[in-house]
Amino acid sequence: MLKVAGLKAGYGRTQVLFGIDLEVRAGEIVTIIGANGAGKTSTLRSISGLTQVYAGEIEFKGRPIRGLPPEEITRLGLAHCPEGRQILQRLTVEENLLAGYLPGRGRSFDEIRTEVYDMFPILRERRHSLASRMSGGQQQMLAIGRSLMATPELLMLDEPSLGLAPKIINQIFEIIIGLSKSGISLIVVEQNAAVALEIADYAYVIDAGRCSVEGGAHNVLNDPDLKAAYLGA
Amino acid sequence: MFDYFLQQLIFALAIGAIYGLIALGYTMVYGVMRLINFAHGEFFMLGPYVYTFIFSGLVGLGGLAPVLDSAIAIVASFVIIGLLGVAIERFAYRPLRAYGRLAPMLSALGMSIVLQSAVRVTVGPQPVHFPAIVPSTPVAALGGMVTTVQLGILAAAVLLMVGLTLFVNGTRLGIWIRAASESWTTSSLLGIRVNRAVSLVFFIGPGLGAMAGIMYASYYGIMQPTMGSVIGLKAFTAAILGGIGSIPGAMLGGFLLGAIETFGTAFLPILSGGLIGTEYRDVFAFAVLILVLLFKPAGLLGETVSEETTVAKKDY
Amino acid sequence: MGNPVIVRRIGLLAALALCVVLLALVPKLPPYYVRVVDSILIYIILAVGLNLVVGYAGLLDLGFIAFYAVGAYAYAFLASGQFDIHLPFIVILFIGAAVGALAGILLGFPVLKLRGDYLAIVTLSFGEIIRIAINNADDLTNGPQGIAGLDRASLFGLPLTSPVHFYWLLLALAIIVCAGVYYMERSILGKAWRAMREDQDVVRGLGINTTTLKLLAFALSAAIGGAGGVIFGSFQRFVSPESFTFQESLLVVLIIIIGGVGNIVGVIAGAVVLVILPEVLHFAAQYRLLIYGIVLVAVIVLRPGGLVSPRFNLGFIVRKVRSLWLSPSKT
Amino acid sequence: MALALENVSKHFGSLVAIRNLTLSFDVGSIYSIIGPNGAGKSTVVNMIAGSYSVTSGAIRLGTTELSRLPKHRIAQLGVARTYQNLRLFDGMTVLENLEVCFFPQSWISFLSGTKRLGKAERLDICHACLAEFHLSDVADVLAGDLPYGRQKILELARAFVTQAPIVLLDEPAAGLNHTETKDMAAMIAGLKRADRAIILVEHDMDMVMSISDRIDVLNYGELLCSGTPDVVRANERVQEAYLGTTEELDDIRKLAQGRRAQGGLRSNAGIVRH
Amino acid sequence: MTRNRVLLSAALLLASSVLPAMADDIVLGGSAPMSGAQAEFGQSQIDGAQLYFDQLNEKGGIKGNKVVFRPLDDRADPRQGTLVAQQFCDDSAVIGVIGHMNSGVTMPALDIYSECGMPQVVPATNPELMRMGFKTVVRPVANDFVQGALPAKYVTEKLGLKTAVLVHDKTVFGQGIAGVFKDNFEAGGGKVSGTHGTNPEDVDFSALIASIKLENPDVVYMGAGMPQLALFLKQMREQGLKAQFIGPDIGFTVDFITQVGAASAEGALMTFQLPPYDSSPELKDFSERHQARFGRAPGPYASLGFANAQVMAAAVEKAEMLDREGVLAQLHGVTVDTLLGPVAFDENGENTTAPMYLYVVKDGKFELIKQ
Repeated sequence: MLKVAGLKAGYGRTQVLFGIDLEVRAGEIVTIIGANGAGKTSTLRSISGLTQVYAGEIEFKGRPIRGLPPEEITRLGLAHCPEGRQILQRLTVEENLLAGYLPGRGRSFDEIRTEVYDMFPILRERRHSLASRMSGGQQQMLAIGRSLMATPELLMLDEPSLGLAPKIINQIFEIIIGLSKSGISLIVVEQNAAVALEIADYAYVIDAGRCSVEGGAHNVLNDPDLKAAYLGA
Repeated sequence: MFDYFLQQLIFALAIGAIYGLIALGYTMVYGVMRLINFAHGEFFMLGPYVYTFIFSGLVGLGGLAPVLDSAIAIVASFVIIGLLGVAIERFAYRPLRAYGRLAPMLSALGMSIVLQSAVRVTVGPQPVHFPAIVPSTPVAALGGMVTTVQLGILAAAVLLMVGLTLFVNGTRLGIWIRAASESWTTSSLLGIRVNRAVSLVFFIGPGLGAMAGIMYASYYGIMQPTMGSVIGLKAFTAAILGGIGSIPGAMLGGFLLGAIETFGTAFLPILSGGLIGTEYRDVFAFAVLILVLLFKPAGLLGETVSEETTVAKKDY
Repeated sequence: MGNPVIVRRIGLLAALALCVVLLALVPKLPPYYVRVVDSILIYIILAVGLNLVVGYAGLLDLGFIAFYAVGAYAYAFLASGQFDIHLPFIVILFIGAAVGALAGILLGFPVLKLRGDYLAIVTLSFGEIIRIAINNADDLTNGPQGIAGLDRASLFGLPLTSPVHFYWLLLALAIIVCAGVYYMERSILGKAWRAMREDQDVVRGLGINTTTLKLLAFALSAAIGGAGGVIFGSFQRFVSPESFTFQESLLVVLIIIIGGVGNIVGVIAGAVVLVILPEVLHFAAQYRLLIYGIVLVAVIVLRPGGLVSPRFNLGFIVRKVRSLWLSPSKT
Repeated sequence: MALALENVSKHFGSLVAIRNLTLSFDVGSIYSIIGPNGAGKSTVVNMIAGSYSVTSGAIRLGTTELSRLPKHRIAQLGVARTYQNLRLFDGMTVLENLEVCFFPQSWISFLSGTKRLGKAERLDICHACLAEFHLSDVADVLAGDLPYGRQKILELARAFVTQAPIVLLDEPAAGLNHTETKDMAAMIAGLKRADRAIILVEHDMDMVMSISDRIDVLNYGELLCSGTPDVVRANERVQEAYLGTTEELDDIRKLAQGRRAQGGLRSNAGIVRH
Repeated sequence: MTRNRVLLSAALLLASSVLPAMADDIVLGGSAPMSGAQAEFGQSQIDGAQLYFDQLNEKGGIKGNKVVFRPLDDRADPRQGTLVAQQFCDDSAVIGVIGHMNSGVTMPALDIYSECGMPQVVPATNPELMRMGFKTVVRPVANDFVQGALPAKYVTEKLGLKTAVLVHDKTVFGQGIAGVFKDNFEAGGGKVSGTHGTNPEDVDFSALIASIKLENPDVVYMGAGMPQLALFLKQMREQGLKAQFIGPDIGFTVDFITQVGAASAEGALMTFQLPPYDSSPELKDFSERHQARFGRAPGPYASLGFANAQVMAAAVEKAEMLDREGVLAQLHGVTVDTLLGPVAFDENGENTTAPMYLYVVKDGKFELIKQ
């Protein structure tokens, strides 16, 4: 589904990624873990066209997408739910969903909206309130729901559990599993590595802009060295 | 005295409606680009000229019913000036996006000079009579006199404002514009073609400006190449007063500025016992603006962004 | 080519000598050209002053010409038959600067809390308020009629009458202002301003009162504007509100942006271009303003960062001179 | 000199970020504040530094109440800080980034020159500081041009150059690799002085555990536990708050397994180290 | 930097090569705002002068020499005005200047012209200008004193109107002329019940008119430019304010009546320096030539520009030497029949017989009021 090879990227003169290789196969949940600032977010931003890519290949569904503007990448079915949720605060819940809806991908707005509301009943309840009035957890749900409006085939979630209470975090992870079951491939970037590894199939560990370790998620979770290094235990 | 007040209120509403329409263009462009579009007043000025050109062209070709000719000319002016706005954004502003905010502002200033001079050298500097689209008949209302033109302006402006509000709040394109105003990055991640949203804004803003220009010319009976400078600045003030970036703010600011000016003229000399004459009207308007900003630093309906949350480090 | 250092030294010396010779030759030009150069110098002084606020402190001031007006009217009040006060030029120069600074602080207070564009419109309003007030205060300022027949200025007994006299005066003042600002830019104050422009929040976190910093920028820049106004008044020997329109404020802002914000060399280049351009375009008659506008847009689209690269600043020139001349071993 | 938070609360609208927090920090030690994301660690730092106002309660430095003072006054009284995301003056040189810290603190001292360091003196201090932080070689380089790791160190240097008695470090190890983190930890440990309190907000447990004299664990804006690294490490509630409870994890695990059962995925691939 | 040098040298080159003239051509300068808000008035004046010089050249110029008219734009900016003045002074080929239109621009320029002995015909009408003691300058057109006095006398004496409200645009011209009207109106026994200032570029006077309506004056005198005069009168009539409207010369154009509308304009009084365009063959001819040359009816100041050019040409014609001194020697003593009628100057350089005519709008046309 997605192949990234030798990705180097950065902001102006400051390079932050020094060669990332990763792959996502159809139906998988891939997690990217690593220290804060190691380059996890930059990896996602490079894939979705937000960060300047210096070198490397990015292929989505067999098609090179490096250099495409973010909106065109999204329109190909690769959605990115950014860090910090980035809800459009001045819009209502439903307007946020409308902003995320892309016509021409075969499904009507009403159809997907109903699905999203079924998945997150709280959003239906508060559909007309301003997004800025929603709590952190609700905003995260809205962010995920909004990404779904683009009918993505691959969804990249950046820190979906950031700043959320454990109970909500668990809900979010359950939703992620649900999304996967419905056929969407996922990349999940998480600081909460322990849980991320529990639900993921495959994991990449990023360290200082490089891919240092990869492997089946369970194996990573159970590796004593990695446990010590990344799981804080 | 109450009749006097009502009479003045009517004047305030008519001029305020025009200010508000122009202010909308400033505020929309500012919303998506954070740009003070100094050229906006010129779209206002171009409106009646383009209208006259098309209208007389239609009449020259034999024409249809005068009402139809007018309607066609109005719509065509909107479209032509909207497209001009899009083209100007494309060539004079877009290349400067990466260069902070002063460079595009300067470019806008230059465009303003270009547009105004271009009209001046093609049709001459003199004011030209602009025949009223609606014949002006006085109507007694509210104890004062309203002309049909004033009523027409008010109706048309309110119609356009309501239309714009519905468009921006209720349609997908409108939502895209609002999304782009809030965050280009997030919008692009949602698959919104931000450049098209920007173009759309540069179509609607100048188009509305042109509509305001036609109303204005029709109201006062003249058009002239310099007519956009002063009123452009005033409308910009109105947009700031309402909170730049906010669409309802621009409308409110427009009506408010109209009211401040009108009532300033009407009541300053009376209330100050002749001490402060009408020539201080603009001082009064600016003083009100400064006062408002002292208490509401982001205008009446603008969002107060606390400095801690402002991510943009370099303002200028 | 022998010793490259020596070659470069000679080149540098020649360049500097050329500058000095060019400056010394200006009085030999026909008076019209001297007047144009005088205009350029006035705008350099104004733009360097405004640059303190726009370029260093990062605040867009669209009402700068108000301080210029304050200075010019200070000269008109204190050196004419208007109130029959006739103070010496040099005294008024300082008074003009002081009154300008005061006006700057007055404007500074209400606007400090405002963000960019709101600040811009408030400064614009301030400029307009000052102009309209001057235009309306007939008893004080003769309103739109202006004040004519201002005293001929003299400096230390030397009369200042011809454009050439003013050339020397303006040149001296321009050099003083540029040198002063250059020194300030390199002082800790200049560094604090730059830091504030980059991140005002962090600057506050370092224990620096940004309110003070901003007020200081406003006051200094307004003082320069006021001094410029005094000279303008004594040069024209006539002041009227139409010299202090919003367009003039914009022109000074344009000079800064066209040249390169925050860069004295850029400001000089901007003043040269924007003062000379309309003069050159006289031949175009009614097309003059049109061509002016087109050139303006073209310049900014082609060189959005300003005509002069930020690297090529006064500091760069000074370093170059130092490294080549004072310590040749280091090249 | 001691910094004390007394019954401090902070509300953002309806959200309670900090609830009745009481903490005190004495000079001479290194403190760490840890806790899950959103627990209020950064809020505490921002309140001490004056970036956020305090909803109720008081923050005192010695006998002075900080919580009502403007930010620059707090800094002048001796609270220096770094930021979670790098906030250097990118367009200024490394040396200038430090020099700015010595800007005269008031009009009076600016004009009279009292309490004002001479330029030479100022530069001496800055150069000494650069040497201490191994930055002398890049003194004239623009801060924005430094590699990430050195920018982090420069920000650290900027917090220490004025010898402030209270230094707040907001995630100094964020984004650093293991070696850099270790160096950073050693550097911070070496900055411990009898007249200085260092307060650290950090996610990196190795660093926190190795250099802290006391660790305060926040959860939901309240103090969950406070004590030496050993005490904190042993505390079950801390483990829970950080790793989540086992039952909840079990639920997710079950769901995940149900999904994986479909097969065809790389779940069982071995570990590859690059 | 190279770019700047190129620009600079190009600038100097171009500036020195503006419109090259032949050796024995007579070069006359002219200056008025040709861009910016006042371009319309400035351009009309320049057009008028150009028209006369063209006419002159068709007939073989002056003493067989072609007249080259060189208009420069002063943007109504005093600083620009001094630059223009200096430019004319520096060019020894220029032996006379018609300029400037604005009193504020003329004021600082007078100094420069007098210093280089430049014969100057000034179109600006502020009375102050000719009292500053400059000997190089004459003014053929009536100053604001004459223009303000005439209608004041007429309405008090002939119409017996008692109360007036003054409106002016706070410019030198508008405020000055309104002041003159006031003095004369009051001297004639009238009472001025209010004076209102506006901004030069205002177009909406409705609020002001409503407040004037409360005072209900017999006369409204407006000292302002165009299109403000027309806009004011139109809005005045729309609000049903019936007072006698009076305006200055600048409104004496066909545009005024079209913009106000014939019905609303009916009865408005306007002063002008010229008899009606159809009153003499010269004027008729002027009007037609203007239409033919520029494709439009004479602008507000075109005829004045024409007359100023006539005066300047007459002085050149009489000059013994075709240089500044020669022209200057003749300037004050020149008597000439212009569009304005006969012109001769007093010791200050003011036209001794500067005529002024009062017109009333009748049936959509200006009609002369014979006194």
